[in-house]
Amino acid sequence: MRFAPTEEQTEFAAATGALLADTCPPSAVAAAWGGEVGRHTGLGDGDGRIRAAWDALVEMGVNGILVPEQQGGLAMSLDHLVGVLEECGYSALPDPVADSAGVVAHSLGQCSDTAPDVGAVNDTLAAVAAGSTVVSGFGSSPLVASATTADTLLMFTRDPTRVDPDAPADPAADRVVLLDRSEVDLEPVESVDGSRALARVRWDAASGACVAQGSAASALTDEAFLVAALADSALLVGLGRAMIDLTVSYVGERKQFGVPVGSFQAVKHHLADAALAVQFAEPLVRNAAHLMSGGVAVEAPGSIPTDSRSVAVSAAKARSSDAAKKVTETALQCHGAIGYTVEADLHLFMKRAWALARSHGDSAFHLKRVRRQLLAG
Amino acid sequence: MRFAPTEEQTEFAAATGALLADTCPPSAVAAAWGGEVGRHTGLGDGDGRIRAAWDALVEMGVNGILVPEQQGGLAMSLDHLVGVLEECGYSALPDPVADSAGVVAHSLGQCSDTAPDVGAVNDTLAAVAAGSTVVSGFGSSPLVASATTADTLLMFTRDPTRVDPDAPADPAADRVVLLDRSEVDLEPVESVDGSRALARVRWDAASGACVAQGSAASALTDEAFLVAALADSALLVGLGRAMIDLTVSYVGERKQFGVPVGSFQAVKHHLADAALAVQFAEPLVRNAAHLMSGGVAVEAPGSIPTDSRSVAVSAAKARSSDAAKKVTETALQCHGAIGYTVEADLHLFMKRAWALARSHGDSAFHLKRVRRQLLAG
Amino acid sequence: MDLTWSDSEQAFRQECRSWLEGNVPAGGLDSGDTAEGFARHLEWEHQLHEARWSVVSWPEAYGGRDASLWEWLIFEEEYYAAGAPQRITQNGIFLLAPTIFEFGTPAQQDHYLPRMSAARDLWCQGWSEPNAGSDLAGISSRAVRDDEAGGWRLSGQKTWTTRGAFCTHLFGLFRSDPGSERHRGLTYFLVPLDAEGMTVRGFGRLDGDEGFAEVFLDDVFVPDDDGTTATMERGGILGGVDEGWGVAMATTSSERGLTLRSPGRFRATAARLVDLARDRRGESADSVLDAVTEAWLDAEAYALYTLADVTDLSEGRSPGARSSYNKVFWSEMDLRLHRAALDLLGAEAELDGGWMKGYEFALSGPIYAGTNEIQRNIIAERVLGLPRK
Amino acid sequence: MDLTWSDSEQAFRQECRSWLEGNVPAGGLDSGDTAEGFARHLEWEHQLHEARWSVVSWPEAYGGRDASLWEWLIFEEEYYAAGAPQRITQNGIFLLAPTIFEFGTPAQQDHYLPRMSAARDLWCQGWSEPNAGSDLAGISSRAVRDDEAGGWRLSGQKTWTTRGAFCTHLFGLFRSDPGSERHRGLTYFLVPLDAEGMTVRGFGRLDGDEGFAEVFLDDVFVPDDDGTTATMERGGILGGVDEGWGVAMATTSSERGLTLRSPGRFRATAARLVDLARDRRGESADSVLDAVTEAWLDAEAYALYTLADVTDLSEGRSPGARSSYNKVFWSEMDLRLHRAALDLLGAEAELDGGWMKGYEFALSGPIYAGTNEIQRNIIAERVLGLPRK
Repeated sequence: MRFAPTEEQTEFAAATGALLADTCPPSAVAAAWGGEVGRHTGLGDGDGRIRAAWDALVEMGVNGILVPEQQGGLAMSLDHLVGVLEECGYSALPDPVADSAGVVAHSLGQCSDTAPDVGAVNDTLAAVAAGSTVVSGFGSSPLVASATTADTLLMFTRDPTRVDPDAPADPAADRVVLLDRSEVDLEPVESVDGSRALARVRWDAASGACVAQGSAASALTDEAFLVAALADSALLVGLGRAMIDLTVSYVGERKQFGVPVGSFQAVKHHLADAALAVQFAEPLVRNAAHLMSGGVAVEAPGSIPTDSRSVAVSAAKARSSDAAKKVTETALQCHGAIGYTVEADLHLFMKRAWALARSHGDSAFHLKRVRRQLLAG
Repeated sequence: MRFAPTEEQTEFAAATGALLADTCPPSAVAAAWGGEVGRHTGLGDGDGRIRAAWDALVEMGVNGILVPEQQGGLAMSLDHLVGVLEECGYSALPDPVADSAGVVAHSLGQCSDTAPDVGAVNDTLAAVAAGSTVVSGFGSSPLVASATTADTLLMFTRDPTRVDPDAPADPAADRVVLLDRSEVDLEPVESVDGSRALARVRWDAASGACVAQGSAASALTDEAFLVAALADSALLVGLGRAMIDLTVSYVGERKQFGVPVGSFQAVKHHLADAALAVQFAEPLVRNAAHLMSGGVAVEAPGSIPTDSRSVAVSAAKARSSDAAKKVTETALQCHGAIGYTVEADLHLFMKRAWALARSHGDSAFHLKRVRRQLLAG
Repeated sequence: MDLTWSDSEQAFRQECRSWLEGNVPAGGLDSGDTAEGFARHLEWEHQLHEARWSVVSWPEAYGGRDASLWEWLIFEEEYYAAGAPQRITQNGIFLLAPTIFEFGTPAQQDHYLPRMSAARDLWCQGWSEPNAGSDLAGISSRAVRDDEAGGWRLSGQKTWTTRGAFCTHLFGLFRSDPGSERHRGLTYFLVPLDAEGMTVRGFGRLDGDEGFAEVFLDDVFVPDDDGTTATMERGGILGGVDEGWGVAMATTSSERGLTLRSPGRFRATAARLVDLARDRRGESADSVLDAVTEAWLDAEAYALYTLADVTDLSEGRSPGARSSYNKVFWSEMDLRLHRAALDLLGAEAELDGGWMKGYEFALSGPIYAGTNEIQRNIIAERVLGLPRK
Repeated sequence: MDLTWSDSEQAFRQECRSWLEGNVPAGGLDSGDTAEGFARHLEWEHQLHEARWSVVSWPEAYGGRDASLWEWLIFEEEYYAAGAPQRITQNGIFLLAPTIFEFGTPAQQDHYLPRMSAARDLWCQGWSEPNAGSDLAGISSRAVRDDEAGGWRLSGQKTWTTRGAFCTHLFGLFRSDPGSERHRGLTYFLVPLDAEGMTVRGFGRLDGDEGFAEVFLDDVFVPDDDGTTATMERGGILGGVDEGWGVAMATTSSERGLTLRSPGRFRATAARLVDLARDRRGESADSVLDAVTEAWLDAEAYALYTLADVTDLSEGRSPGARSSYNKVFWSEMDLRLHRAALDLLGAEAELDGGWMKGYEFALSGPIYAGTNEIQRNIIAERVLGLPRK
């Protein structure tokens, strides 16, 4: 029994964190919105990318963590990736690492032998490891972040958040394809987070290179959705930690009534509660990553029989989303008026958290998934 | 437009409060549990009655507030009664005023002309005003407080909390009867609140004096249930206020770390939140009472069309139950260890609140009723 | 209890509703916190004024209708239900005007109030400073007496001045007694933003609008009041010199100020929320629909609570302690309403639409006008009677 | 990550499970906080001891099995899952024993520990006093030096002493330096409850059980330690004179003390809650079923969090700051678990059954062992680094 990352995983994540501290300071995140750095007077016209950070991560091998060795990757596991994603969240990196190195690499890796178009799958895997940007979307016209700068899109016909679990869709109708950016119709839309570079993607399910169809596509969709929700969860934990640290630092300095704001018990308890929420969300994320990496769930007496991977991911996404949302409000309240401006860095983190907390199923959606399994028997 | 009790109502309630301060101090409530006053080492063997308080209330006319003048009552409204019931809650009076003077008087008053057994109805109304104890129960074997000392029971065959609103029961099957205590089967059961003198009542729907049957019984059951939930709500508001006052008084005196416990910001904010919950529950109770007294709902633009009486009562019960439950935990936490004993008076109020918060539908039940109406259209 | 409206109140409501139906701009206006949006809002304010709806509760002489508190509530209900634009004149009307009514000289009242109701003068507040936010008494901007010139010279920095970039005038507290501390020695000044020595720098609010401004004052001259219009146009003092704190506090707790926030806005939001929930019922989790119901109940409870407050006020009783609860409740209710809406929207919530903007705006509620932490202290200490120390 | 159990751990679990299956009293025992219940619990403790399950993580010499922390976790899981009785020896084993292991002399360890594991000595804690609850340093019970008799004389009053009415011994802090204040000048004493001058008065806990006691000490003599059994039977001192605060604190934060509360109890409660929810699904509102799910998630999260803690401890890393979070979380989780159950029960919740008793018990969690308000201060100040003043 060992519930902790390996030393190698810890070191890799720490190295990523150090790299991002250099290449992705808040000013760079602000720049990714477009406009004058640190002054946002409207929504961004930036492309949501910090090239220096992306290039450094590619060089470090982050993008190939899940890519098989044959395609130039590190052939590591999601266990490994979540630690890195927490660091990406901590620095509010806007680049689509979770998508490219996570959802896409994992999904394509699952069908590098079985896909109708094996060539496209393996070429794309190799491209991901080498730094190509591939993003993913679920449904016929999903919102996709960073789509406008992506080289390729991995598209799933079915959006699992839109399906009534009492009347599941027909698996035979599912299809997963790879499309060049030029093959889809992109409509940029404004997100509250200007660095998301969000677009609505309209696409033709009959086009592109086929990755899977029918029941294989159905299974792959479910799997990819779990990875997407898990990756969001890891980012949210990192964002939560960052906002707590930013706030602790601010309230330790800011004085009112002759004392630091952080010395008031109300502020202390707000922050303690925020920290509690993040603390107890993180083990759920780590556990979900372990199970999604093929690990076996902890055996304990009286465990409720559930599809442990699905429940573990939903637990992680529900709690990390709730924790991050709670932290945004706590952080803002403890900052006071300065937090309510774009002069403080806090907004860059809050807005990302608001978006990710509701992407790939919000806490209510995932809670319902857990409840359905838990109380079914 | 006037959202306030009349001067007469305010004075009547204040007089009731003064009377109860004399006749129903915490020591008397403790005595109603049975055993040595102020020392409860197990569940009570008392009968849940404070005779001096009851007699004084009867003399004041409280029990006849809703009884028509012909039967010796004051022919006043539920508007009038809720202020009195808040006072009963405030002093944790265990006697069944809400039942006798509320549910029973209101229900019988509704069918004093139409009941199959008009004689029994009018005799019972007169008896209620004169101080007879009549309690009510919903369903075939309900839990009824103070049943063991009641003269008469008003029993409804249908328990509205047990009916699936998607498949309502057959109204023709409903029946409402009056039974002497000797006509029912009483099984005393232990409540967390020893002064509840709780019993499970088993009874034969074919026996007793018929108050209503068929669709009239169905309508009467719905009406009586609303009054019961409303009466509980008023008691809960009073209990909430009492627990806040008890706690404010205690934390103002109790010192730790050289200062009163009540000077800590965390304690202040706990109590402010508790007070907020009660403050904003009370207007819902007053509004529901007004509507149940035949008053017209406030007209406002964009109001959602709902059965305003039913929604108003459910809103009152949901919020007063939640508020009272919240106050119990806040009061206990602010008291600290002494609150966790039966040496402090607090437990008398907490336990009553726990029982009433879940009688005649808890907050989840009533929230669902509101939601059903609100989101139906 | 009598929850019906009188015939004259019904007639007032009808008049109000008809006018709004005929005049509220279809599709609403863009935010009043951008330069373009502000200009359109200003037109709207002029339109309101011309029809005498800008300040219904004020005397007719100042552009009002002498409306009762009940009528004011009705106006607010109808205004928000009609989806009419946010009021860019709000800070003047709610925060400054009650003070002018109470402390202004007749000449000041005659000068400032009609210009305010007509939206000719647009007032922003100058309470906060970089080091005086929650701790308002920490003000360090100063007013130095200039006997020679016959007036005061103001210097310092005000910040988080809502719509400061677009307004024409500022009201706020300045330290007029240089040796004073905390609440003492402050004076309540009125001053035009185009005065010499005044610099306004707009900056971005959370939602990206240029709603806030920093105002830098460098030796801005405010002449002594001689009762002439020419002098009042250059600013003035409300109440006595060094008595600013009392002047400001007397009306921040005014019933028409921030504590009695009309329920109309929240009920209108709740009604829109319920509409959204009905649309999205099939695809929403139970917990979200429950949250919608709870938020709607909040709005109902708040509306009823307000009726009780207004009953007290109308009958000459002070709601006193009750009103301390208002600000905490409405500001947190506003968050609950918007959170529920965002949860209904799910993945679409991040789109920069009305609900997200509304949520961002709602987030300021628990902070401004005395943080909710301070409000809870007040409830605990002044209402419940817990010991200060 | 490796969330599998080793073969030897599996074997340990199997042995444990088999024994419990064969021995746990069917239908459970009545509360250990009544005189009758306590007697039956005592029998159970003796039974546990004989089978060497009473203190699995202790050395074999003292009645344990030298079990690892992982095995201890397994034991706790199996124990609670089997519905085995509450441990009336808990205060001794969790609060006192770690201190004896760390500060006791070899003679004290040899004397007290075997008697504790065998449930021959039953220890209650004497920390709280009427005016020293949350503020433990406010202790005023005193220990006066009696050089002539060669020992100390204890006087004062301890209260909220769990099961004090039934235990045999008390451990606690006494002010040995009469001029001292706050944390200084306190000494950690062990003393039998049948000593002369000792009066125990039981009083009712919230749930009506006589679980609490007040202990009055009037010149109770504790002889100086001469290493003999006869002396130790009359009590003693742990650690140095006047050093009691450090001694007590060193082990209140012990990993086997209150901060690392084993997840087994909560997971067992969660499993029972889920069973109840399945039974009552049809008649329960969605919001209650959501609350059940959230509470179950809490128990999962807490179990995983604990695995991370134990991994750190097993690998020689201190979980340090992490452990500060535990007590707040488990105590409030326990409330959420029980609230959800009561809401499932609806009108039947008031019946004085297991869930209501459990709820009442859970209510003490956020109060004892340092209120959750104090715990949150600790998290904020010591973990997050917020300023004390």
